[in-house]
Amino acid sequence: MRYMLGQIFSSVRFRIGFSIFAFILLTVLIYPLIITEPPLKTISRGTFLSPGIYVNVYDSIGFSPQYTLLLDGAAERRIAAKLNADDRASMKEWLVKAGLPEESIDTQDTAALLEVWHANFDPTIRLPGMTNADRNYYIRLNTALDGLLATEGATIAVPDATTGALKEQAVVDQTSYVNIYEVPNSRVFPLGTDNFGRDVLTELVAATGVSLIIGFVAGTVATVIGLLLGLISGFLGGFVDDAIIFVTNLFTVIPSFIILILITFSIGQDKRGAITIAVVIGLTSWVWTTRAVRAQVISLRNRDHVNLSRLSGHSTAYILMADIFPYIASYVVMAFILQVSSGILAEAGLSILGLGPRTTEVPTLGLMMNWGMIYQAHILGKWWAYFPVILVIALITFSLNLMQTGLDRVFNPTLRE
Amino acid sequence: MTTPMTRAMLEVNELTTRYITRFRESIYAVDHVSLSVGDGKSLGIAGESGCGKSTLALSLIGYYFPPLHYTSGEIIIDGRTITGMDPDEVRKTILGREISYIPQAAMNALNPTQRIIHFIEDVVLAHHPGTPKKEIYERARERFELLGLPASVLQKYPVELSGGMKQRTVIATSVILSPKVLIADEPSSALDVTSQKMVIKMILDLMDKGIIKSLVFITHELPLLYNVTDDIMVMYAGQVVEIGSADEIVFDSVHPYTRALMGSIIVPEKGLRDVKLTAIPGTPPNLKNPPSGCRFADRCKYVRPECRVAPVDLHETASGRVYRCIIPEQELRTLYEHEKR
Amino acid sequence: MKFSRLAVIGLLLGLLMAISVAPAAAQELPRNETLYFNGQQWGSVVGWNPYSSNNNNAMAITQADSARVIMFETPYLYNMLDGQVYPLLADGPYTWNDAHTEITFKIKAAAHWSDDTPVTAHDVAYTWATHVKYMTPTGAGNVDYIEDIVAADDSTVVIKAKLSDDGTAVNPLIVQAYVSTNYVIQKAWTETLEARANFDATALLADTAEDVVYSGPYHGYFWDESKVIYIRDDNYWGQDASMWGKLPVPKYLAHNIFADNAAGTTALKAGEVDVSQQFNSNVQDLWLVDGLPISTYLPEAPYGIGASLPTAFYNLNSHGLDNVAVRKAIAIAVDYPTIIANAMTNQSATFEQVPRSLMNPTAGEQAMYDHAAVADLQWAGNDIEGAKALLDEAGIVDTDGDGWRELDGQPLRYVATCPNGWSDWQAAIEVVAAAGAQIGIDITTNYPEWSVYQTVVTKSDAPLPEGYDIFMMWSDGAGPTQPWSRIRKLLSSEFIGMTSNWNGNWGGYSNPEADALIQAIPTVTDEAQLKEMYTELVRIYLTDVPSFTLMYRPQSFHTVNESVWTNFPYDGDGTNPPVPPLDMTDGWGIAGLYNLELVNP
Amino acid sequence: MPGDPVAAIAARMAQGMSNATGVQAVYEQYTELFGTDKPIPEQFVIYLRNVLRGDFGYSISQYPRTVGDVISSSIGWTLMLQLPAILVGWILGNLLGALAAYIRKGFDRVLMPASLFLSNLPAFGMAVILLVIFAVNLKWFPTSGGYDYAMVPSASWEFMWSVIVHYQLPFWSIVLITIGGQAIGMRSMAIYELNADYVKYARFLGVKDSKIIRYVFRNAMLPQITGLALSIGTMVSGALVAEIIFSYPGLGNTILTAVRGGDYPLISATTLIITWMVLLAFFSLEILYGLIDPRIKAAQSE
Amino acid sequence: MNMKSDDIILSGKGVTKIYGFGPNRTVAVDHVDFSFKRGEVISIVGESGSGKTTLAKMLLGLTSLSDGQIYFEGKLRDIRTHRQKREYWKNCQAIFQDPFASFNIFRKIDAVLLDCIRLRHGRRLPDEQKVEMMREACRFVNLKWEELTNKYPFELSGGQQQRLMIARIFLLRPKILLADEPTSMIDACSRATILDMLMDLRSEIGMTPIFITHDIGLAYYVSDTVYIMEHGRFVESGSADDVILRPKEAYTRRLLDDVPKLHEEWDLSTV
Repeated sequence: MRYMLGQIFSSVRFRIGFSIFAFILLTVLIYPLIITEPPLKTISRGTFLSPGIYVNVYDSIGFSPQYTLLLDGAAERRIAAKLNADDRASMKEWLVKAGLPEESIDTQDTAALLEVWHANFDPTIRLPGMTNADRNYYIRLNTALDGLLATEGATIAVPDATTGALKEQAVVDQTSYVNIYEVPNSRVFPLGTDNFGRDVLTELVAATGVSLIIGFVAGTVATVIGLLLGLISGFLGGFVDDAIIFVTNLFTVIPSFIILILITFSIGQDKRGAITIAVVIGLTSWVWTTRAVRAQVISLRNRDHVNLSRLSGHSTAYILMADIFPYIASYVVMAFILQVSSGILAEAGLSILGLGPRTTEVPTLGLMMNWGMIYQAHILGKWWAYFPVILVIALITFSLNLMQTGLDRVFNPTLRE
Repeated sequence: MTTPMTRAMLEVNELTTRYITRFRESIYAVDHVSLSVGDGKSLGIAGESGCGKSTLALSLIGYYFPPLHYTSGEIIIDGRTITGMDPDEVRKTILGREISYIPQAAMNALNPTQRIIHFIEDVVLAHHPGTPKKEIYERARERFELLGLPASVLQKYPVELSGGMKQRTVIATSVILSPKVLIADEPSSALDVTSQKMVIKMILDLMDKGIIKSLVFITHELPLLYNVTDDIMVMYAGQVVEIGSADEIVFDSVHPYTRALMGSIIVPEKGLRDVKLTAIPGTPPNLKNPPSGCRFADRCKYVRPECRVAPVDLHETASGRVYRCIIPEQELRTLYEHEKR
Repeated sequence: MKFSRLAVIGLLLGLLMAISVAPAAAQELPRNETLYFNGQQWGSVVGWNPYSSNNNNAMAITQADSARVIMFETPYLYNMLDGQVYPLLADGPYTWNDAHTEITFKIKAAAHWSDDTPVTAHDVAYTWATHVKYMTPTGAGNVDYIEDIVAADDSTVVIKAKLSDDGTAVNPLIVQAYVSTNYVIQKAWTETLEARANFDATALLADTAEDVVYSGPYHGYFWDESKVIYIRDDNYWGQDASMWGKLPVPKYLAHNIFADNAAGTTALKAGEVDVSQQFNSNVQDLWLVDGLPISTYLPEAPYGIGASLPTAFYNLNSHGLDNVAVRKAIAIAVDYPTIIANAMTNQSATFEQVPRSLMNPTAGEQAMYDHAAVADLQWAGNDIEGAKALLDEAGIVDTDGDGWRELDGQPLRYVATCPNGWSDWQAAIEVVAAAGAQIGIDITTNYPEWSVYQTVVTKSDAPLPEGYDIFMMWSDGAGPTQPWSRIRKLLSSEFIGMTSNWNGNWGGYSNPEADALIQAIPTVTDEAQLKEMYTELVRIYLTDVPSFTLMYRPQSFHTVNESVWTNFPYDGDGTNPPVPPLDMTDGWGIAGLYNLELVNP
Repeated sequence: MPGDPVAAIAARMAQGMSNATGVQAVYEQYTELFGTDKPIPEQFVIYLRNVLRGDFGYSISQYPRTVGDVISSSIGWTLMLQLPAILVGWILGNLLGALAAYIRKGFDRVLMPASLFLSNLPAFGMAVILLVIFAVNLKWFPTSGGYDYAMVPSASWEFMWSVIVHYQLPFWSIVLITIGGQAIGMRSMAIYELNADYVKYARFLGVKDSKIIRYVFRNAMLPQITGLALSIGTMVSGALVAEIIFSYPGLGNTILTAVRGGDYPLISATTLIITWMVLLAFFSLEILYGLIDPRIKAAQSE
Repeated sequence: MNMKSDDIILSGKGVTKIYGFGPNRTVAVDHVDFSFKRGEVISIVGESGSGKTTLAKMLLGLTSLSDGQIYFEGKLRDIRTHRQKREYWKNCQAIFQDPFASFNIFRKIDAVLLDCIRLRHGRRLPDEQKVEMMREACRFVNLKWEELTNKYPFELSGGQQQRLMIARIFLLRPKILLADEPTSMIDACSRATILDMLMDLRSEIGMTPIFITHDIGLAYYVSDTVYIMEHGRFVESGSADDVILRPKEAYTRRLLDDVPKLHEEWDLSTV
């Protein structure tokens, strides 16, 4: 056993695959211990918040220690952010169209520009060639210009409980800074939030776990069925073999994904639990295992060691378990690994079609992908809502396949260099 | 050497080659082997499985690819040293033209999806680029018919041929360029006795008809070797243990190992049932880590403490016998006599 | 290699096949003469039969609430913004007789069919007769309220209301809505169709009717799996001075068929779509982030005019949901701002902006009830403490300590559901379920396929099965019978036990007081009395909570890309009457087509 | 089976009706038309009989279109997309696999993990990544559809070009996921063949490496044909997903619409057609294999 | 080799094996008759494809007969049930050609030997007795049980494995031993050891060995009676000396001619 493991781990492929898989598995196990929040909790009002650190504004104004930093150009940076070169050019364009002489407008002199702008801009004027989108843009720009050049601080006021009159509470200077680590309320979203306003990373970890379980269950079902049918078919031969081979051929020719679609659809979304889906995937994907096992068993069944075992008076069941199974165990393990990865892929594929599991308690990778796409994350550039999902799926199946090829090289010496 | 000193077609001096395993271990399967085959002569190489005889066959060709690696020594074919030559040069000018090879497993030696003639074309064109196909075909047909094979074989796929036929096709293909030296590695071991006989006859025909000049024949079947080659060389654990004429080796061997080997021959002849077969206990040494003294010491009946001390050289006695043992020839013969009684 | 040769042959074969599949027709549509849409047509066009509901031909045939489509025309056009109707085929306003039992209007002299024959009163009458004869949805839906439609002469149409025992019209509201919600089909063509179908209803409705005669400005030009194109009829009667006086601007209206919203949004971003009727999530990103020349009817959230009220219904037969405290507790605990922010990506007014009632957020409907009278009943959600107090007060508490409340010893355990793949509804339902968890009511979610869902919900002659405790359905949008019709469908007990109930009140709510008010309103003409009655209905609705609205949803989403066309309708565009954001193919929205201008003429 | 298919049509017809008898009448009309009033086994027999006659009946979601009509308008696109894509993916994959087996060293070390990774990307993942990179961001290719949004199909060169441009992304997304798996299989087969006796023998007779590689490639490729035949079913499913992501007007989208619309006649017919296509591909490949591989020929003539 | 008697231990009438049907039908063994005498050493000689291995499998009861009957100790052999088979296998055992393939590589040597004890003596023996039996068997084949216990068969050399096979037979003490090419896969030098052990075993437990081989020399060396098999039929049989030294049938003669010899000229012209 130790020798065997040594052999297996001597394969670089297996080691890499195993490391990736172990990392994913450990993350799935450990992450929930650190972030205990339920993965499906809606955490943001507003969707697709981009990855970053979110600091509570209220707390950062009122209660944190505030520092005065005498930084040069802080105001310039703020102005540049709120009024960039494009905006200035657009302002000039509007003013020129409104009839002002072009040379009278200096887009570099912010104060002068603003002055001319405030004096002339009227949102109700429709200039020739200006679309409604342009009009909206100028209105938004005009609003953003409010208080742009102000040098005094912002006043925080609280309404009086009885009169409703505003009472000054504090003034936030333009030179006030807070250290975000000192702000008591902050939250990190390494992967932002999704269309439901859920924390993508937390959801992703939970989904990975569920998808792994789906893959594992599907793989187990497929492998058990495939193994049993393959053993029976290969060892017994005759009519049983013919019957099993017929069914196997049937399932080979009919694309299993199509069968999967039909079955999952027939079950109905309301009855599709994650495990149900996994079992259905398993039920439709045993064909390859059956084929492989059967071929192996046929080549084994007339081997001398099997004959010797018979001559020693062992029963068929015993021979299957003791003399055939150990020889194909490595193939079965490899087939199982492949089944797990194809199970995960199948779930994801089904979910993309909207035939995924009904997981309102837990997400799956496929469902996350499906929702991301329904809310057009990929079109709107919200990469964090779909790309990590694809990556995780690819990494899981990649690591499993690496392990499988690693095993293959150990068990199939002809593939060695 | 016991053979009359004709011109040596193949001469090998102290050739050493090794396998490098995927665990980066070296196995010296051919360890300082020297031999010489004269013009018109044949040499048989005998030994148990794993003794290095097949590796020697591969090593003699002078074209190495992993996992087999050339280490030292030289191979001279008709006066031309091929060791140290550029491999591509060897491929173009030596392989198939100077020295050719018949593989052990003829069953799989031909590309299953290629007609025989196309393979012959590839072989000929590799050495004589630009030869018209027609000419190649004519030459192949001629050669095949000369060797008693129907020309129709040329148009067939390997699967369409029986085992014996396949092996004979391989032989005819191997000698299509009339090489000087032919190395045959167990060419008949997978065949029935009848096919075996046809194959052997064909190989001997090659010599008789002057298609090849010298033959190195490798097999573990001693009666066969005795009937085919002039001389026999016995190998044990990567080394030569004894060389001599076929008669000497079979009926009058000196080395204890050769002796034992010859004592285990079974042929359906009168008197066989009265013979007691000899047995050698134990197994050959591991070549990854061979013993420092005589490699046969552990299994030898006549082993002495000094056997294990230092490597034993192959040496020629006054009577012209060549073997690898520290016990003098005469002493061994006495021991054998004693044994018989 | 032989195999690559094979591949090349395969490819060529494939291309050849494509050529043979593709019918030889015209070239590329001129961009400057074509207005592209998305979000209306899903799947390919099936047919052009104005009597059938199975044409899957949203722009040209299928009647929405505001009726008029680009191929067929109603006598009057309804404008959801001002609630008025404007004559189209009709000449001048219609008139009620004094007894309020008959409507009379005239047909414009200029109106003619695409085969140049005039539109007559006989066409109107025969359209109705055919609807009734073959029991089309239109026929079946109105036959209880309209006695007959007759042509007094070639140009005069008289619609006779069905009368109740006391001699008054059963429902004048529906009768009067008919003129703006049902388009006119040519009598001559109808007769051809009937002959072709051998007067068999099924065959008549299954006819694809590509030869149909129409009166509208556009008709089918090309359609396949990937698109449908309509071309302007330059002989359109509407260019007569008695109507618009000119033709609509785009020569072609084209609708590419997208697999989903994502594909549609991509095309919109690329400028391949001018008018988008689909839900584009986070629509503001299109201009704020991507800087595209895209805008909506309103420049800021909610970006459009809400006109329908997607609503969660309670199944009143489920354990505990017959208890008003439970219903109200769930309804007030729901986090509506999150629904609006996440499910609708802020494309809905909040319940602070437009307090909940039975009315949609248009000014016309909002004016129809007394806001102050029901102010203390309205809730804006997120009232967890209030909900808990309500339940505690009703004695619905957690007796066995498992964290969930029980009523009569049985735990309150519900399944909230909506169709699978209806993304915004699903997101909303998730928020509803989350509210349950906070107040100790166990709500799980479940999304059956639409085919299952609609079968279960609409076949309500049997009680709703398990799993449909809280379920989402729509309610009526804007229209000439609103808000009465919407209220009827939310509250009227007349729909309980129908074989196939496509109307409303699926939860089985029954309140004689509400029924009486609903019954009475259509015949009431006094504004003040109406307002009082509507206010009373709102009070009942907010008190009994048989269902609760989750968000406001526009009748049509209306997002436009101004890279080719401009002067689309927007709030405050100065049009009079105002052009509603109804994607310019329905109702008064079609007026927008006449105002379009090219950005780069 | 969930949902009453006829109810869907009836419901569409009945939308807005408020009198029960009218709805009931409509419902019964369609029940009769679709034969759903008969017992299930009888329905099945009738269906089978009709299918054998090539009549798949009416589509429910697109009534009154027939299933045959719906499928025939999309099957051409699917054939045109998938057949070449799978073949090209197969050929490229085999070439790369053979190269990896022969060159080994650096090439192999980079190419193998890369192919493995590629082949492990889910089909939709590959499609989405290509879509985002090449269509949404770089705008080199259109995002959806089978031809230009502004075009009307015609036998013109512009139209053909538009079809080809729209073809690229779905095509390559199928090709790329096919390549990986094929390359891995080919590499193992080629290594196996490279160790075969005939390679050694040919080398010893001085045959050039380039020739030997040709032997190996050919011999390793033959089993790959069977592999292609066996896995074509799997590939088709990936290809269907690619069609859906790119809104390609093929069978993938037909299935999706059918599933969403609960359209049983359409679902079963599409399944049947795809199975039939896979079967056809399967048998043509088997026959092709028998023709190309002399070993099979010999075995058959025995 | 003087244990001959006229007591027939195993005989067959019209024994036939047909594989496949239709165009794939092959007759592997074609109505052969035989009667093996108790205590004699019997060889069945044939080239590959002659049907000798199929016949061996039928004799062993590993393959069913398509036609004909096999009689064991004068009675019709009946091995339809597993119990009957076990009973038969107590009396009829085998040694296979390839020692490396004959053992389950996942089972330890002890298990292999214990199987034999169980088959012979049932399960009730005390452990010490079992160990003693294994020890004895190993001693017989010149192996040390202490060195074998807890080892796997594949850790032994080919010759040792074949000896282990013989130890198995020693424990089982069958009446018939089918040796299917027992020495063809091992080196010439170990061949004698194996053959000697088999002969010792024969005298020790009084069994009837049946050699199945392609090597006519080996057949001559070990056996009393030789059967020559060609295309599923016996073409010649008789005492070893008669068949080998004075062959009657042309096939036998050809077979003998084709074998290279040491003391006779090998006539290559006959090809």
